[in-house]
Amino acid sequence: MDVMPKWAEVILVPLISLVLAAVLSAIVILAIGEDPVEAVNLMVTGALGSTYGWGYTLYYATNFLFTGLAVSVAFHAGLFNIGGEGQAMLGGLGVALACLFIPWPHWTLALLGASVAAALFGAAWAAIPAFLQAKRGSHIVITTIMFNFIGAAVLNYVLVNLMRPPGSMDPATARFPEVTHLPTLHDILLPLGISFSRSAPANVTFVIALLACVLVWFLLWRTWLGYEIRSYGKSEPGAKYAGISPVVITMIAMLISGALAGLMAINNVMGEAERLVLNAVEGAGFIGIAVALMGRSHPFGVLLAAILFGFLYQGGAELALWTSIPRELIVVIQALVILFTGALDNMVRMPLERLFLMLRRREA
Amino acid sequence: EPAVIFDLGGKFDKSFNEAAHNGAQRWAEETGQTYREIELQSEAQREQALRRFAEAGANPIITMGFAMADPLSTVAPDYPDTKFVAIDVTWLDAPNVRQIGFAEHEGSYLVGMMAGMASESGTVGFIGGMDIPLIRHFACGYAQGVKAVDPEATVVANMTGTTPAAWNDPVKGSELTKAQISQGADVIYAAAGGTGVGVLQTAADEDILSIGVDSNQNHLHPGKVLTSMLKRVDVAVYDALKAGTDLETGVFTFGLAEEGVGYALDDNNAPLVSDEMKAAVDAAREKIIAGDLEVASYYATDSCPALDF
Amino acid sequence: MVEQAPAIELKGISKAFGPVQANKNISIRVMPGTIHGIIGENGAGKSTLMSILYGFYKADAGEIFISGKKTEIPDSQAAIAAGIGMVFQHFKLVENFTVLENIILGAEDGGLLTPSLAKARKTLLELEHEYGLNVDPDAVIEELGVGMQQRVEILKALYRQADILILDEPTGVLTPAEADQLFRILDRLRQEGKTIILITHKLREIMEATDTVSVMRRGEMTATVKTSDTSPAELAELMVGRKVLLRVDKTPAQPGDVVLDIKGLRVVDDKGVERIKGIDLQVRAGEIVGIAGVAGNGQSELLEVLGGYAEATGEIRVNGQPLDLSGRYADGRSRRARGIAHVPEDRQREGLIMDFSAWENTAFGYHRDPGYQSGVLLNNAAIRADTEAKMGRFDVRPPNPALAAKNFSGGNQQKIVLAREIERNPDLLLVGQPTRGVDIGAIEFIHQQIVALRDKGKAVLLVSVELEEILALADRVAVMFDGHIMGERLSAETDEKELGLLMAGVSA
Amino acid sequence: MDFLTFVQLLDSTVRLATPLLLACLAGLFSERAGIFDIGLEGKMLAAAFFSAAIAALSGSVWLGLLAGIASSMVFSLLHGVASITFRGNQLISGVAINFLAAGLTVLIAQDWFSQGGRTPSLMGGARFEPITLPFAESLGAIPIFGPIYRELISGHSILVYVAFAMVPLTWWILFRTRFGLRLRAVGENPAAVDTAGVSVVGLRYAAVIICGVLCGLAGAYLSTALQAGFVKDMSAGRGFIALAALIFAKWRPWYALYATLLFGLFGALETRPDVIEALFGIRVQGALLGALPYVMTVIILAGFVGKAIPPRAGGEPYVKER
Ligand SMILES: Nc1ncnc2c1ncn2[C@@H]1O[C@H](COP(=O)(O)OP(=O)(O)OP(=O)(O)O)[C@@H](O)[C@H]1O
Ligand SMILES: Nc1ncnc2c1ncn2[C@@H]1O[C@H](COP(=O)(O)OP(=O)(O)OP(=O)(O)O)[C@@H](O)[C@H]1O
Ligand SMILES: [Mg+2]
Ligand SMILES: [Mg+2]
Repeated sequence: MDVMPKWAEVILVPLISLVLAAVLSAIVILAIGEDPVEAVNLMVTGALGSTYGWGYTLYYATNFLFTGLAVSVAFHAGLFNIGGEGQAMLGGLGVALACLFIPWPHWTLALLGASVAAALFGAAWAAIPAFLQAKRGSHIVITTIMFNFIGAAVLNYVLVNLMRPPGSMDPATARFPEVTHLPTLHDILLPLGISFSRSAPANVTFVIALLACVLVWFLLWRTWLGYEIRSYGKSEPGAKYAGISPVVITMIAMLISGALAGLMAINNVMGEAERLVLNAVEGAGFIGIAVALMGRSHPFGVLLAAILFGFLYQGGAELALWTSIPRELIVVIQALVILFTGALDNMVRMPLERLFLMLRRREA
Repeated sequence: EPAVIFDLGGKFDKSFNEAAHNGAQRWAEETGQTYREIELQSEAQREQALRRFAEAGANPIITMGFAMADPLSTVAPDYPDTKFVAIDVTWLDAPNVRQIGFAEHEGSYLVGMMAGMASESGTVGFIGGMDIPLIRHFACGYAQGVKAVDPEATVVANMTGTTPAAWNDPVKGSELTKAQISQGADVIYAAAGGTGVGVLQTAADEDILSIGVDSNQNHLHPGKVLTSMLKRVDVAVYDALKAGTDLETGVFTFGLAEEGVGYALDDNNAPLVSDEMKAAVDAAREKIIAGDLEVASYYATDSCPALDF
Repeated sequence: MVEQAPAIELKGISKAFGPVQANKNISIRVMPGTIHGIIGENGAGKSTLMSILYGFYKADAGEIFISGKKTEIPDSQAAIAAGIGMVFQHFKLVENFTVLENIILGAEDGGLLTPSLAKARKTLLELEHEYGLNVDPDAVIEELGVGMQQRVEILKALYRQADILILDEPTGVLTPAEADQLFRILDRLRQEGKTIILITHKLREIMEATDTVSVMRRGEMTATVKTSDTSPAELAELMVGRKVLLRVDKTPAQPGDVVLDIKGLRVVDDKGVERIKGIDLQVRAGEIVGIAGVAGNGQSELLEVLGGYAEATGEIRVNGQPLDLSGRYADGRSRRARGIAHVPEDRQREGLIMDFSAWENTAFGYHRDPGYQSGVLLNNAAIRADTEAKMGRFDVRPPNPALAAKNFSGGNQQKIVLAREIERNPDLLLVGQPTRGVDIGAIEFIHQQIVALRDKGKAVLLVSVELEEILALADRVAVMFDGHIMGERLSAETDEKELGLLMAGVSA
Repeated sequence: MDFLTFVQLLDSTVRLATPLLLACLAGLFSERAGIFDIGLEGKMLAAAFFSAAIAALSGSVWLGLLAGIASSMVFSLLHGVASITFRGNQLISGVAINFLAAGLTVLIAQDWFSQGGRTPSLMGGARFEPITLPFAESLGAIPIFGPIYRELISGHSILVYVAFAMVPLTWWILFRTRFGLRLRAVGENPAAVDTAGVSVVGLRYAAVIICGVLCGLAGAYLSTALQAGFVKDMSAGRGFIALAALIFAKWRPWYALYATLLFGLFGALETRPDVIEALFGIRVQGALLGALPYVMTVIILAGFVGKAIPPRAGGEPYVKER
């Protein structure tokens, strides 16, 4: 029997970890001479108090959903993909190429085409580390880290030397044509009689991200491929016994993972910036790790965690807007959330397990 | 209440954003008024900050850096009654935006001349931060200035890197400085953000001359910094704040004529700048202002007549 | 005569691993200069108890007395100081260190290695000489065979001047000859006054080597008796708590056509070592062929090749058709399609995904069969229904398809695997260690199922390290040693002694 | 390329390799004991900040060094608590530490100095000065050896010599002392160490602490020897390069020296595109050169240049009771 009931494992542990991270964050805020209560207040109203705040929270959440799902799928195959950053970067390149060089007749088709391009580029950037892991046993954690750096160099080269419009100062591509612009949540919800902030960047990609959540869930728990991925992740000898090819599953899982990370680009590159800038990913690949961890690699958990981190990002932005708290505070809070929900979760789990064991003994 | 939006480097970047910060501070101290500010931390925040400030009634809203052009082009039309100031942007079609560009190549040209004259070896250096067109623009003006006083001179130009880390790698800055020294450079111009700190430090340690950028950095190593290429963002910001809602919109390019760019001369570097040097530079300045001399811009052709990238 | 203080006395030891109570209030006394046996089924708690004595685990309750003195043993350091040495069931050696380095690890003299190593080399030579435990001090562990590795473990304990030596299932990996040698050494040690605790499953060893014996069942100590006062049958009964049948009921085999035909099979592992060095073997319909041998002589590799997850050269035909040995179709799925079912040696590592539910495990390996899959989807409902039926037929308890595999006991886990494989009605069933870690009641059931499959005219290839099991179940026995088949015997016409010689590489 | 340029290139190599070497050896101790550490970057950054900050405040670089080492050790211990005591995921702990250091250094710097996440510039006794070895000038005239001695061997800060001395010392500790034997054993098979009566937890904490000390030296070198002060994010990915070098070095001290020197050389060459042009006759893009260590690491990992086998128990928490 498992020591803890499932709800405790899935809800209680992350929740307590979060509270711990929040307490420590509050101490940090106090230490730099600011008021934590005021800060929380600002963050909550700023991120959740208006459709405008939600629009940003969901925009960021969409990014994290994709990278979180990417990390999760790899996790289920027992692979730790730290390369979401690089894969999303390359996904952006895919989106830019698709939007700039193909004359799309309508945004829906553009979205489709750009998604395919983003997924392909992201997957391609994951393919080499995957291949090296599958065929040569190179540690995927290290190779994906390396590919993040290599990706940054490639992107810089491409943007500065190849794709920058002549005479432009910005190391960025030209703006994508009007037809490729994606409808925002405002545009989508208006026909339904819901008035959503016109200026927030959350767009139709959020819906796609939700769809991706469902698809990933479906893939993992309803298809034989997902079954094979999960089997391989739990036990490589078992997978071999069952006739599941480690090489094939490693490749497929990483390609799906890379494609998901790459898909993030339709949100930030196509949906928000409408052009490709140099640092478009901004650490979302790394946040994806935390999101996957907190969400226990389950698409639904990932959704909740992504929204939490979206809230942190947007709330943090509001903090920076209305107070003199340095923006690095948000980095610290993120770090604490990752630390407590990811690395130190046993600190919470161990005493809880003991508690449940005691309760159970008493019952018995 | 006006507002200032600092770019990703943050308001204490010792150069571009810090100049704006200084201008705004000066205004606040002189008038006793306050302003709102934000240091951006992500790309998506650009538009967000603009809208938030505009909606909160901030006027004027001052933005820093060319990367704000794109969000401004979509936000400004939504708030026709708000005035915006866009530093380093000159190409928007928006009636309520005051667009201010600086002729960095002209300022760089002047300090390039000074470098060329101060150099004894005939080799001078340029160290840029991240390899982006803006920095090449600086380098290009500089190289032209050097060649103007010494056509035989060699300009060694290096970029620190290709990721944003290139703005914050003083160690690499130092190493580049030493490398350029070993190639004979005895005056080095740094346009590299935090990396430049390492350049100026090492130049001082190795007893050669350096040239600062954006703000006046002469004081960092008195007697070791030949001059600084000033980009008077502080003045632009100060003027904008002072004008308040009466701000005049349109496109303005601040070159030498408008004293938007220039070179720094103060007690710290006075002994280094000979009268002859000063005379030559000032003469060139007059010529440029008068239109008799044109400094080629990297942007015009994406290439530089005096330097290969 | 004054009664001598026991060398070891444990009082009221209890230990729980989370919800599993591995030891319940155990007390035991071991007199100095004796060999004390401990038997019990897998999971009875033997290793746990000894690990507590050795300070590896901490007891939840209870006291330890060494030579009459109450001793706290919070860690292995304390145990070593109290003169206790232990050879674990799974060796605790650093694989890429040399023998000498492993021996001095934790028992170095001073902070520098060179003098420690020099001194250890000398002492080691003396010890080797004294007990006939020859090993090359400079050999790297991973290059030694298991028998040698065990010697290193024993030398490690002796080097620390242990007076009390605990051996946890030491003969599981040894040939009968190596085991005999081990027992001679243990006897020497006993004569020198050392106290030895010997854990084993083999009643024969208990009867031959020990002075007293304790029996454990489900975490409890059920009895301690003088060996001379008991019998194997009584011990077996004490172990399981009821009378047991030590033989399998079966009719003579009716071998038919050749189902499995192996010719010149060679297997090289990924380190480049040849594990199977050209073997020929046939299994006919309606017969059980047993492969006997000490673990690590190529049996596992044989099963892996047949199961489709190790590459090989040579030729294997099933029902006359060749199997793909290294190409595109050398995988488990293709093998299953050819009517080969496989009960792997290690059910927890290979046969099951421990975190998956019983129903997910029932599809394991067959998840892309038409019955379980449609298009890209798994047909979960069908699998669940099928699982429920199988659990009923194989008496899996609790019969709950949603329960995770790890939450079933070992015997029931094995039944889940067997149900999955046997109910496919394969032409050829591969079975590895079918009853390892399974209680005697379940053993009977499992043996019956295997025999029943044979009686339906199917071929069965059985690999087991338990000679008794092979002799009881197989119709024909092939003995593997060092990648070769040393000989084949009809089980009715051979005995443990003859097979033991073959297992040691002595051809008749 | 003339000889002096060559020597200068090597000189630059040495300077650039030093922080990599220290961090690489730090990682070596940790990973040899079975604790993977992708938080080298963060620890180096924290140490860079605290050493510069305390040096700036106290005027003493030695106090700064101590503070840097102490801060790096605090992060190390955090990693230890997460991965040893609470058996957390070592990679995630490392990721968290990198974020934490990146945020905290700037936050604290801003709070203390209000200079936008920088420390004030260090002067005089607040920074490590290059040491001129005896006779550097007089021997400099001797051909070949002279310039090598004067330019390459002499004239570095004390920490450079410490770093290079750490290589044989590390080798000696690992392969010639009891502590080293146990440390290596605990990274290969902690159960063997445990049953031999040695504390696994103790050894691993010791390793993690040594890792902290060495990362502390690396960070202090960045901000108080190579530079005269801290600027945000000044470690600039060096922790990751050190990690790459560690794999390249197959977790061995002497190889670590060669690997970091090689990566240092790449860095030095990056500052001298003219040399590359002279040597190979082609202009190599700076961007591509900068990515070279990463590409090299991938190639190594791919096993084309010998296989790197990490310590067997690496990355796995030691769990006795499931
Ligand atoms: N480290 C552990 N963590 C959790 N449970 C354990 C651990 N070790 C043993 N157990 C459980 O404790 C019980 C007793 O195990 P133990 O290893 O002592 O049995 P054993 O009698 O030695 O069996 P075997 O004959 O298989 O060696 C089993 O149910 C086992 O699953
Ligand atoms: N690691 C474990 N985690 C959770 N529960 C366990 C674990 N090991 C055993 N159990 C539970 O403890 C019970 C006893 O397990 P154990 O393996 O000791 O059974 P057993 O008496 O050996 O039975 P069998 O002969 O069928 O193997 C099982 O029913 C199982 O539910
Ligand atoms: Mg046992
Ligand atoms: Mg059992």
